[in-house]
Amino acid sequence: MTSKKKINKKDIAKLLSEWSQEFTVFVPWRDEGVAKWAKWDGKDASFLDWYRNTIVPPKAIFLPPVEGMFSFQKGKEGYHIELPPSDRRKELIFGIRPCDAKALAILDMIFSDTYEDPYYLARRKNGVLVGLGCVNPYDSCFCTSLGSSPTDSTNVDLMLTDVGDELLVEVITDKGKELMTKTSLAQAATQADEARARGEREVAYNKVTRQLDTKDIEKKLLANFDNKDYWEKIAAKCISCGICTFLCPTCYCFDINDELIKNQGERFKSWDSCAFPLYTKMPMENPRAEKWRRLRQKVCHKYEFYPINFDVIACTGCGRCIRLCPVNWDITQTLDSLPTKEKVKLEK
Amino acid sequence: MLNYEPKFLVFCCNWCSYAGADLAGVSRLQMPPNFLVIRVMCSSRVRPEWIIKALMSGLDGVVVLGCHPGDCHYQTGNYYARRRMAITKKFLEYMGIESQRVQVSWVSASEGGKFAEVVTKVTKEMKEIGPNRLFTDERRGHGVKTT
Amino acid sequence: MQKIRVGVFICHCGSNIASVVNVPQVVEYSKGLPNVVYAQENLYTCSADGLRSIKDKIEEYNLNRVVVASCTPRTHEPLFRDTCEEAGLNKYLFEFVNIREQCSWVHMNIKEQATKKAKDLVKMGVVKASFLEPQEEVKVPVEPASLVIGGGIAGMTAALNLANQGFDVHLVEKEGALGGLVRRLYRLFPTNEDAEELIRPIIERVRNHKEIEIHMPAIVKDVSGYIGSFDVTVEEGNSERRFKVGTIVVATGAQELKPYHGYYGYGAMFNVLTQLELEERLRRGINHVENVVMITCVGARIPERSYCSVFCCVTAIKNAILLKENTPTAKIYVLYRELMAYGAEFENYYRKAMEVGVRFIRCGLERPPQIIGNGKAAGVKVYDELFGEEVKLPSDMVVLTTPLVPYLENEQISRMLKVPLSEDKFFLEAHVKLRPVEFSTEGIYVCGSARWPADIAECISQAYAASSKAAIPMRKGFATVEPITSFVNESICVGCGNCALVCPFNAIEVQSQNGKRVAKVTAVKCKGCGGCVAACPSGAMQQKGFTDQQVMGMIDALVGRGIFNAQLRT
Amino acid sequence: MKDEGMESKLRSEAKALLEQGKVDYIIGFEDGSLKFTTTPLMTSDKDDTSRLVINPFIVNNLSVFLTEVMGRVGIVAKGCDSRSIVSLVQDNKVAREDVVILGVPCLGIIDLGKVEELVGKGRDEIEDIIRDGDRVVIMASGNKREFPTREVLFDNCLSCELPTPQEYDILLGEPTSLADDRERAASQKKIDSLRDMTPEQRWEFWTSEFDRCIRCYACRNVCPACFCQQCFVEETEPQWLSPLPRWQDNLMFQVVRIIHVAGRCTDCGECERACPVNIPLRSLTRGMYDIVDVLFHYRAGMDKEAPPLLATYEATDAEDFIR
Repeated sequence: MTSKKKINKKDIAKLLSEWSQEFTVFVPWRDEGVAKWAKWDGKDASFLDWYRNTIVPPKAIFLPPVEGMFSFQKGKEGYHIELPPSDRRKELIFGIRPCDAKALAILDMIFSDTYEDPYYLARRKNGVLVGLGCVNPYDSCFCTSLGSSPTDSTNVDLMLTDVGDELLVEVITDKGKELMTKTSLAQAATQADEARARGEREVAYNKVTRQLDTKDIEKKLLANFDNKDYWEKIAAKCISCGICTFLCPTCYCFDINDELIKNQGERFKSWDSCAFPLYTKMPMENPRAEKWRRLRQKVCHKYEFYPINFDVIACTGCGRCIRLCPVNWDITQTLDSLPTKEKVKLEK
Repeated sequence: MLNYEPKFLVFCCNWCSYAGADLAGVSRLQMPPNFLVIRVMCSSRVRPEWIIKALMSGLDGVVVLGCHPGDCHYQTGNYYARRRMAITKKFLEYMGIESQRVQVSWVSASEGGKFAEVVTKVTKEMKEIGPNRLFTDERRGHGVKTT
Repeated sequence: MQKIRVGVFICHCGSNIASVVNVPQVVEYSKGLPNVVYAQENLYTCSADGLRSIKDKIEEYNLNRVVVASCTPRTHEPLFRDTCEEAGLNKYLFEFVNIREQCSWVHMNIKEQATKKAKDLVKMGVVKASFLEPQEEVKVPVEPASLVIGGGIAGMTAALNLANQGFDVHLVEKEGALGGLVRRLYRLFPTNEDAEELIRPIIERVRNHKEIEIHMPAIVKDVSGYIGSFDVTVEEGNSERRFKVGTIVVATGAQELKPYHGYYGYGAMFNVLTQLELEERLRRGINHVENVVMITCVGARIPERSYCSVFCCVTAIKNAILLKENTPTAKIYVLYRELMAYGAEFENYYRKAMEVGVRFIRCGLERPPQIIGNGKAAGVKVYDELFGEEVKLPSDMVVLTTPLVPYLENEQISRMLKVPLSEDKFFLEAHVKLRPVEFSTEGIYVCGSARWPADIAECISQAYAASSKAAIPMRKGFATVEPITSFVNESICVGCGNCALVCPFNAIEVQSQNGKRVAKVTAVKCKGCGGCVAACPSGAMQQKGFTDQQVMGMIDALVGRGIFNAQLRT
Repeated sequence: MKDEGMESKLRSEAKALLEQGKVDYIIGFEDGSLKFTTTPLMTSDKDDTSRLVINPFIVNNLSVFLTEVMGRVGIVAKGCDSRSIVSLVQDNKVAREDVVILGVPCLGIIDLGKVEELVGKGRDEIEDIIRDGDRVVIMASGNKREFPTREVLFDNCLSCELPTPQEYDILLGEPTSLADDRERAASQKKIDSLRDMTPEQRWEFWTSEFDRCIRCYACRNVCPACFCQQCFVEETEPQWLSPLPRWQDNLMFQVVRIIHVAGRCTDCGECERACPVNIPLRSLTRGMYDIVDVLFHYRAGMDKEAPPLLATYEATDAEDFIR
């Protein structure tokens, strides 16, 4: 016997209904062919049949594309500020992939570093992640090169592994444990189930064929930071759109705007991207006016600044930037083609 | 929607249509108060962005008035305006914005009567179609569906 | 940045505005608008008192933007701008709000809504004013030479006036002789002096004037440029002449309407003629004529030509008297609809005609006079409105009094000079009362019957007026171009050149600058249509006084957004 | 799967151009890092020309890069791309003499989205896609299925008016023929269904589509007609639109963008293809394309001597919309 449980796939809708009592449940959803996260509609669990990963990553739930921060009103005595209601609903993300779960762990570092972001952290604190291991990773996936795997359970509260008609359930955190107390649908898993799960994990692991050598990557980047020729060459085909950053599960940059109507206003936070020239535009000049500088920023942020400052690469190998890029700019190719020390030419 | 009181802009070129609007006043032609004139030097100055911004901001429509073809104070301005307005108007219609919301007409300095007529008719039409769909209050604080 | 301080002046215009718009309410409302530090009402803002109040308040409240809500900028803007300037404020920091022509006069019976609208208009004006920037006028030198189009009495008078002041004048006459319509007249009302006596010395003076160059027969083929330096091409016979002038006077006159064949028997009956034809006959000497019927307003004041040609009635009176003098026994009838004999002089002239026995019969448009006869007008049947009965008058001669009508060429000249025509196709001045002999286009003036049917005295006085106006910039030696010109934000210009293509004045050129193509505007050539701004795909082109920011500010103000932005700006 | 003839001609021509110093750069396609993809190749190195490819997956409109590179450029262009180049010449963004157009007579580009839908498999799960004239064979999970080629081509390819470039310096193959009427009708399906809607329905449709927009601006950035250095949407004085991704602003961004590219848009379909959230942008751009065609009989990128659409006029232009 094992302490692990399993749930029949047919019971998933029921399970989600049970959890919906307490949580706002998010599941993968197709909106005009675009896979994204949406509030569960209360019945449909067919995503289990088609879901590989979403186009819009689950970070959108915790760091929404647009978010009201507070409203303000000008009165006789200056400004009156009103914060949004703080009692957030508890959110349950069902089926998050290991790469995206890891990405949230990386975002946690940023939003709880020197400045604690109340908006993001409140949602994270109340949120529960139910992971679902990949059985069919994309050819653009490369999580295994980044210390993870398609079935990595490190960053979720509860981990599910596909074992045919059933999903094997592993409790990872206390939150996950508590979650399991709210359902009676789980049965005890057998040794055979576990063996099958191990097998599936291995198969999935081997399906990730894209490889990236990340050893000393931050040092290589540091050495090439001023290698203008190199960056210009790899940036040549970049069109400076926001796809790879907006849809990256670890990119978190945001812009702040005030909207003013009559004497009232509201402050909004919205996604921003270092791919846009406007991102760094200042009154007199723009330190990243050229696109190679912006692309360098993106790559170095993930593979150089993060390892140096947080000891982790801010990329989880989800492959979205490769899959969705209109010009097939490929970060793994870029990093693979980094010149070694001897060849580095410095920017003048 | 006949008791709906629309508010719309009328862009008038300085030389013909604004003078025409003045003449309507001098002639004491009575018309509904729902329009507000913005004077520009020539109808060719009107950017489609103005129209879109006005509609987005909650105004019910935009009327662009210029000199009759061949009468432009700057010779050819209204010809360019005509092209620009044609594609703007037709495209907004294609998007599903009522054709009445964007209107173009030629009003000369001596056509005070025509100015009054255009403004009166447009007011009536905008009352008929009711408030502008492009502007809704959900705009404020409205996020994307993912969340 | 200096804090923006707007002063708002709301005009009653006597009762023109105040009887409809609740002016005190609008004043109170204005005080609450962003950046407004002062607001007041005036009985007449354009009066000496009103103007003084603007100047005083600029000083007292340290205003740096002024908004006047009153009539139309088309007439009063220069006045208020000058007032600001006199108070030391850059005159382009003034914004005009029209609450009379486009508000009180057109919403007379809906006072509450008119007041609300006036508030909206003032709000828009205040926001626009907040976004205004001080502007410097561009000074352009003015060539001390003038082009006078038309060698009739008005054109010659204007030419002489200018030439006598020492300016070079190019006088262009399309016919082979100077003198215009007057050349064809016999005697002139109300003095009965000989037209020849009047016109001959004038023609002589023009011909002998060393400052006047006559182009005849010739037409103006092309005019380009702007006040101070118009490039003129004149076609004289087979050759073309090109020269530069600083100002242009349009004195192209008008022509007598020739009735179409059969209209009141004209052309179909040999003894039906027009007044001008009669004058020519009188000049040649006329035999005994016993029965004459004159009909006024032939082809005038009818639905298709509704205007009154003003002096034709007096012409008829004059010719009736002349015929009576020629044949004292003659029976002369003038059939009129209304008689235009204004002023004491013409009134006496009319009385004199009655005294010498000219008979006046009032008829109407519903039952117009009918000419009887076949090939010859033997008589005229007319319904006498005063007696209420039809009378039949015998006629040896029927004279049709037709109006002056514009020349067809007016259309071409209007396009060439970019000046407007009225609905009747006469030239349309900037304002009937306030700028009567000037066009809106700087440096171009109009006089005589080109503008409206005018008698000789009027032609002469208008010619003096127009030529005096034209002399002002030429005497000063410079003119100013209103700074509503376009300008380029070179940092975002992509050099596509669409602006240059749409510019009707060749004011824009795309030049290479540090390896990048950018548009350059020659401000003096720019007339401020703003077409290039809308044609610019990248927003690099803007127009002073009509920037996108100013216009958007007005729209934002209307919906209540710009209010805040304008506040933040301070 | 490749067009061997065209490909080898391209490689030798491109190499020669670089060797003879006729161009400083070659812009073409090479194999992408994913199955059935290509990626732009920009190089001044003649050895790189051996990597150039021509196949039914050369999706990008490479003319978008012309405004970025300095010097003379040899560029691989399909019919639609060549029209974009002509349009850029009309707007003085590119000097014709600085460009050597390596024209590709095009048989249409395969829309992988349509292929995925037809076989119910992801792109990376498909083993092979073989085009043979008007049939296409798709191998997936060991199954071989055959479809008419028209079912897998991009909509805009089905209504292509110029498959073979009209403006070129070197033509890499035999000219290809125009789409037949049936194909053209298929390409208009989405647009026709929009036209059949009431204005309310159309508006509903677009508002819901643009609710998905994330404002990544890929549509704008892949578009050769969007050549502005600073887009109006980035202007702050005045701010035309809010940068926040909400449907009104998203939609109006696109509306203004399309008005800006009216008469420049060649219906290359890149905006729709680049969109990561599947907004049917081509239904909008093609709508404008047709409006311009009907009103002014003007088709973008057909005549390099012609002035841009909105920088010219005819006295006899349509007046029917004027009241």
